[in-house]
Amino acid sequence: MTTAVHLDEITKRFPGVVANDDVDLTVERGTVHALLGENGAGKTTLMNVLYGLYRPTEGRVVIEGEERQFSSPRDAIDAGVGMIHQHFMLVDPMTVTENIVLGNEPRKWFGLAVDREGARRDVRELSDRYGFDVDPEATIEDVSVGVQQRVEILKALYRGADILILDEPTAVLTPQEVDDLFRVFEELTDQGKTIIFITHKLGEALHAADDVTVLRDGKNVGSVTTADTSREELAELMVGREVFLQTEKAPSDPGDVVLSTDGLTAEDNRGIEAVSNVSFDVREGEVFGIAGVDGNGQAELIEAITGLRKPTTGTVTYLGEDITDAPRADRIDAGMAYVPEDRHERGLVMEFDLVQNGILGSQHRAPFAERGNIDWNTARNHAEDIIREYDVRPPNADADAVSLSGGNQQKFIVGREFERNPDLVVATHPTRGVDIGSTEFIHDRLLELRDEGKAVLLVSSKLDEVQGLSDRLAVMHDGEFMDVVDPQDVTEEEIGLLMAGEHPDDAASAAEADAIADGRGEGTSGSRAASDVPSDGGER
Amino acid sequence: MDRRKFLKATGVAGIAGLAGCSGGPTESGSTATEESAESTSESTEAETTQESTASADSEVNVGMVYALGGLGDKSFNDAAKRGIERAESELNVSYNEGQPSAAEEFPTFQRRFAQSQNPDYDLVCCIGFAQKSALQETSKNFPDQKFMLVDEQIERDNVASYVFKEEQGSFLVGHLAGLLTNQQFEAGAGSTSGDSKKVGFVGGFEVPLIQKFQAGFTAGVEHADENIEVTSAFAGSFSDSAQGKEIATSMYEDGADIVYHAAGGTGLGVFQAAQEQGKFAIGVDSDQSQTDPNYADVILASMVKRVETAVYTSVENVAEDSYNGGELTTLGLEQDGVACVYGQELGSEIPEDVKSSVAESRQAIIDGDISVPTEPQ
Amino acid sequence: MSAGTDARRTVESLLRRLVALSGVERLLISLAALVLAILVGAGIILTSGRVATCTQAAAVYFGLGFCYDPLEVYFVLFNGAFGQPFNPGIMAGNLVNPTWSPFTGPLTFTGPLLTTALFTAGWNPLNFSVALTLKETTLLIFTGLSVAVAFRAGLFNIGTQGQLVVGGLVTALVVGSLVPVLPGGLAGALLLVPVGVLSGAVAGGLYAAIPGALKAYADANEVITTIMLNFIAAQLAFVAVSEFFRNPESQVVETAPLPGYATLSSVVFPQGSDFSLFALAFALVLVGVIWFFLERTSYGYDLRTSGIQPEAAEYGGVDAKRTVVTSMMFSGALGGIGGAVWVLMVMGKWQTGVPALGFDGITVSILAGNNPLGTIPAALLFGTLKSGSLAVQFETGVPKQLVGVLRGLIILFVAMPEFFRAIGTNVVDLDADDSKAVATDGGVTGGDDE
Amino acid sequence: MSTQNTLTGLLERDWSYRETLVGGAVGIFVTIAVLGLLLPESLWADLFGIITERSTLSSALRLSVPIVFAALGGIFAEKVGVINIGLEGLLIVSAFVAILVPAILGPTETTLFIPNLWVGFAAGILASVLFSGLFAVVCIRYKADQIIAGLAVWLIALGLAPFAATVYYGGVNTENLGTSLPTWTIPVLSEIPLFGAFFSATPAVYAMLLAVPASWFVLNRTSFGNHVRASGENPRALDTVGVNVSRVRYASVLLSGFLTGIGGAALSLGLGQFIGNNQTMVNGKGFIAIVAYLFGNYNPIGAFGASFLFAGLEAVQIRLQQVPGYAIPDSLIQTIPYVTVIVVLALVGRTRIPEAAGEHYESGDD
Repeated sequence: MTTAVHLDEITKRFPGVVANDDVDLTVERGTVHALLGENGAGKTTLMNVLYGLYRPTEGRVVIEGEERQFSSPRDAIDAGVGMIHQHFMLVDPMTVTENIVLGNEPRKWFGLAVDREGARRDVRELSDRYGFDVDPEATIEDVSVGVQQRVEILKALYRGADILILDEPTAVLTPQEVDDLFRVFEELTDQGKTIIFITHKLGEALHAADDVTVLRDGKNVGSVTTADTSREELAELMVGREVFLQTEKAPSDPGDVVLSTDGLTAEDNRGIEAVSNVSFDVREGEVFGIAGVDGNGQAELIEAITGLRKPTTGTVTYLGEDITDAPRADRIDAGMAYVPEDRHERGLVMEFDLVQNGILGSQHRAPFAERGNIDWNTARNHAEDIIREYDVRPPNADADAVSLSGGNQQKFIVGREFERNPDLVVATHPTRGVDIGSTEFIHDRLLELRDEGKAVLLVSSKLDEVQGLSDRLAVMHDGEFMDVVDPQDVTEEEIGLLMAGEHPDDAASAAEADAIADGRGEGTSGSRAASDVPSDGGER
Repeated sequence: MDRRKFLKATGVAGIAGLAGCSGGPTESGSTATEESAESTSESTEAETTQESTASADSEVNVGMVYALGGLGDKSFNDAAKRGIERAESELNVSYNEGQPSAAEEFPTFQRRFAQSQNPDYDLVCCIGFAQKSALQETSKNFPDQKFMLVDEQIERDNVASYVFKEEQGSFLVGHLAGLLTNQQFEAGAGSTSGDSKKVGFVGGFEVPLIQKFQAGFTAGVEHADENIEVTSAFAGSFSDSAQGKEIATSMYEDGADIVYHAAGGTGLGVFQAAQEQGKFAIGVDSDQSQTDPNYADVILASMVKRVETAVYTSVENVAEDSYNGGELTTLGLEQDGVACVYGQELGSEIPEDVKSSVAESRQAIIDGDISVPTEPQ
Repeated sequence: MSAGTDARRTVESLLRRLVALSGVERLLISLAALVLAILVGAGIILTSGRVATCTQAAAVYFGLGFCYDPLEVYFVLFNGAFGQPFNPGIMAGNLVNPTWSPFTGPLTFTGPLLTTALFTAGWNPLNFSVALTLKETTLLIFTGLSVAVAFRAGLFNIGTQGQLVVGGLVTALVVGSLVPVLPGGLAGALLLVPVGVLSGAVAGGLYAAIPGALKAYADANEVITTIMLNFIAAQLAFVAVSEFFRNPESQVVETAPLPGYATLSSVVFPQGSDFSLFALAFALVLVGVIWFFLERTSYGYDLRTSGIQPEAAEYGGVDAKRTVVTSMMFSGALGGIGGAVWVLMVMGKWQTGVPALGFDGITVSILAGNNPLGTIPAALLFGTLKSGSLAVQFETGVPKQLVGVLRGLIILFVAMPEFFRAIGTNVVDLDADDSKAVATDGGVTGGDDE
Repeated sequence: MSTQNTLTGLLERDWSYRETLVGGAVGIFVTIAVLGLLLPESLWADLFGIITERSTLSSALRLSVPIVFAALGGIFAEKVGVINIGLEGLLIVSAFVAILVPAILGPTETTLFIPNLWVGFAAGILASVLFSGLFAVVCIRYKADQIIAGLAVWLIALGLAPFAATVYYGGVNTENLGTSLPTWTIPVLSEIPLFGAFFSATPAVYAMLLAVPASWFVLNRTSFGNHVRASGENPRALDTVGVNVSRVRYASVLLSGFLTGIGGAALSLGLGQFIGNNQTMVNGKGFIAIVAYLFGNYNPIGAFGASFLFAGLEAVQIRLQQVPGYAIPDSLIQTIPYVTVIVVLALVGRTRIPEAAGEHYESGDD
């Protein structure tokens, strides 16, 4: 076995921040190597160095035994390194073929025109060779996320990549698509390609990789072979301490119905039905969770409930009143708090400081506004309270929202919404991008609200989060509730199947057979793709 | 108004060539007015060094405020400029000028001249009807300042008003056009087919003044032959020669042989269309075969409106202490304030019988035998 | 360490702190843009001064004669805009005594420095040129505010021009039709002028509601619709006046003149200067009101939020569509007031060929950073330029279109703050000890930490 | 029955943007034709006569030239991610320089055996390219707000051209060159009724008829075109495959200036004079061009169609004015193109603008 990639004492500094500190990484040819670490551990930075997007402050990059100086991705591509970014680098209105050949278009007519026929042929051949099922003529915006990912991989292969870097490749996939991806990994390594993938999901690393390198705070804290390690070892390497995330949770004591939907149907922005005939109740003193792979209608459902989207049919009843057509402002008035999915778009006005952001949604209400005039002193005190209680850093109410890190932005939003004294809290991905300590804190606050008798509607793609916090759990697939289950009585496999649109009872044998064949059956339960590391640690 | 004085004034058609690029100052120090653009030396240091040639040794200082079309229109404003240039060379007059670019700048320009002490302007010439309302105010505020106004009337002692009977001149060129379109005529770069019974009129804006041109022209054409069709269109601008060209082209392609314009700079496009189509055009305000010799081979005639005479005469009056403030001077065919002037190049080729018919109707108008309408029928 | 480096350091840290404040940075950038535009403008003046023909060089630089002297042009520009407060003689090379040197005596204004009086004797600030400058300033405050309000609401209202045309026309018609039925004199003025301004505001607002509604309910880009509506307003107003409301006495397409008492009259400034202190006062009050509205009221908050981030505004309970329409109407009403003031203060009637005050408003708003308070200095600057440009043309022969070029240059430079930041960082290393918090992954702040 | 089905089918169909436009235009034309043939003495008959007149067609082609070239320029700029609202300014600059240069060199003489008319044409284009280069640096290198920078380009040009004209000529309008773009007539083909107008036109019209398909080809069939589109949609995607985004953007914005420059030079040289009054002779054509390419959905052929439609309306308007008996004020007729724009925008709403248009892109770190 020869070494495909050797990163030698890489250090990368940004102004004020050391992203990578003296990191070594060795990857053998024809293997799958997982780069494991928490958010912000410096994984992506390191890979951007390898891909030539960043120049290392110190250290050497050695590819196939040869030291390389990459000044741009072009150099990395020439050296046979390809990278598939977390956010796909695809041009939506262009076709699969156009995307794959972009920048390396085959020419005809003395280089005047693109040889479209030749390009299509090349793409089809390449797709067939690795068993990808990709239509070269399809437009990117029309194909699924899984296919888009395969296009990205094809793009790298088309450029002759022998070393493929994938940044969090599973984040956007269904469990089934994840399995497909890992099969592709095998196919590729069989043909001599080398794969490095970034993940913060320990189960994935163990399952799909041959070797794992763990990064923490920009440092390499250990490289191990999956055969020789355990979940416990990896978890401790990653987190640096033992984590007990699982919150002690009293049994719920549900009261009156706060929110109920009846036959709710809604369309997405393209006018395609995204939510189909969804009916459910959320009661006082309970957490109602909705699990599902992103993009299965959760966003549209929540928007229809919170007043940001007009449902096509069905009703939304809140505190006994039909609010289906009520404007958003009325819902805020009626005590509906909402932690939105997208904090950059909705949750915060990025150019406003925190004082101004602190009253977003309350700008017409006492105590912040009186007869249309805003009392900025009260607003400032409010913002400072949130900053203090929710540990927003830096603790400066005059800072613009854009200058805060993602986690601190999220904490500020959560604080603002939770402090509204709401009857209903709608929380979508409340801990996305938030560090572990703050995640714990937010979870505690959610349960506190529940115990105070508030109704909580929780949406998260982190299975452990919804499963751990919910009293009742709905699983959403393709706009429908597959089932509403008791999260205590159900395994992650069962939820995973529901998320993939299969009822465990209906397709039990086939699905389970698959799962076992995939090696999912190995080890204990709770190591499913969608699960997150800290909880894994916590469950143990 | 002394008629002889006008005849004397109209006899001269001194056109100053506009500036060429000569690269920086000519250090000679000669009076450069003939050669230079107005934006140059004579005014360069007017206020700051108080030694401008414009004011120091001239008997009469004149301020010119032009109409909105701006200089270089080859008709109206340029005619006014010729008048003052002639006064400069003949009467020991010096002048300064302003080209407003919006109606609201009129009072500013008028006032600048009126209140200036250095030099103290003896007369401020306001060219164009659009200046009337501004001048009403200004002349009230500066009762001691002498003004002259072209194309409109203000009844105040310090304003001498000059208006023209454009319809009379337009009648003559209309008559000419009517006669020529009915016969086979070829001259210069143009020709008439003889069988078409169409002529065109292109106006700047559809306003009463321009409608006077239109009405006179139409009446003149009908005087020649009632069956000739006159198509009219307005460009909506006095400076859009591209539009003028499109309109005229459509008229020529539609069978018109001769197009008359009263559209300032827009009319240049009419000449160009005539040249491209091998047809004829009739100019306005100045003798345009002379001001724009490039098109002399298609300009049959021009309805000359002697703005330069009005300007020159008013300056002369001031210079000779016979300023006729408060008076309205109406200049028609009789006073030679308007005239049908044949083109430099084509004039000699126009058949004598046509010329004499036109001359007859001129006399008939002067005698009152023909009355020319001022509004389109 | 020498005192010099110490001082330099103090200055640097002061600068650094100043630049850290975004408002101050904006101001600095606006000033820098102004200075740079003046420098580039000087280059244009010199170049054209080589091309133009004249008998006597206005200036000699680098051994070459130029017809135009930029220093003189700028001096005349400023001096002319305010009716010659400074003695023109100081430009004739007399300002600084050539024999003076640092070694011959102290630098004083009474000493050897000046050989000519600095100020013009008998200069009266209430002169015609100042009135002209303030007239432009007043009108530009209205249109600048109009554009700024729309900008703050995230709307690019290029249609202030059209709203101004319509507003002005309606003002002229409403006041014109009320004149016969209402008493004259002061009582009439107290009634007619407010009614005129109000009707202009309403008309401008309603006209702006068209692009607003199209934007909100048909998703039609307001930049395009407002440009189109400008053309339409100009043409329709022309037709309306020439066909129906024409002053029969006049050759010009215009409405009948309003009686003097029904217009805003010059108060302390010379008669006929078309400037009224009342209008300026009204404009300044309006600036304050709008500043208060934007910064201190709930609806102002709604408007700003939907301007910066419409999704966040919707999330915060703002009816985005309605806000688009209302802010557009608000903006249009301000443009309409501009038209009303143009009619009541400047023209005394509506006349075709309405000056491009609406377009100038865009430049005012941009220079002001869309801040209502900023429109005052920005409008004053452009008012000065416009008024001074006439003096420049009269006194130096430099075409007044120069000011149009300067205006464009200022806007161009204001649009590129990065340019000045780059220069600023070279002069004063701003990032030297300013350790900004940068997320570890890719240095993108505010991104997901994942 | 089946007709009814077809009709209801047509009504119920979800009409796409392009179908709405093309269908609407064809529908209006057919309506005029039918009414015109049925009612021979009516306005419709006159309209139909005007529309089917050869001179209307050639007039529409001539009037299209500046709009089409500016629209093509706008497409290349916006597709690459730089919204160029300064097209109007580029037209002004190129129109002015195209007259100034031959005026200095001598309009009827030659320079290096090239007639100075064509030297002027090239100079006009060069001026536009230089201006767009300035615009590109400001937008790409210094990350200026594109709308504001474009506005600045317009304002500078709007001031500079009349300024220079006044310095050189003494007034805002230039002298007439005394010569203008010639008409090239192709024998035989130009004899075809109506469509012969395509074969007897100025070189600028021929250039336009070539530039439209060529632009389409460059945009959709060459790798440069691929890079342009990718840069406007997702510049990072282009960057990560190793194509220099800035370089593509500079190239495309300069191309935008080149195309617009042809339009401006053709505008003034078609007349032999530059008019600098008010909004200059360009008079909003740059803005109409923006509308045209938005209408055409960023497709050069669509943009040509839209420009041709506006120019055609203008040509019809000029002729309708001359038909006696219609007491419609011409100013009212002149609003037709603008009203059409608003009505169509209200009906079809916004077109899909390139994802990254208006955004700055910075590659990598440092």
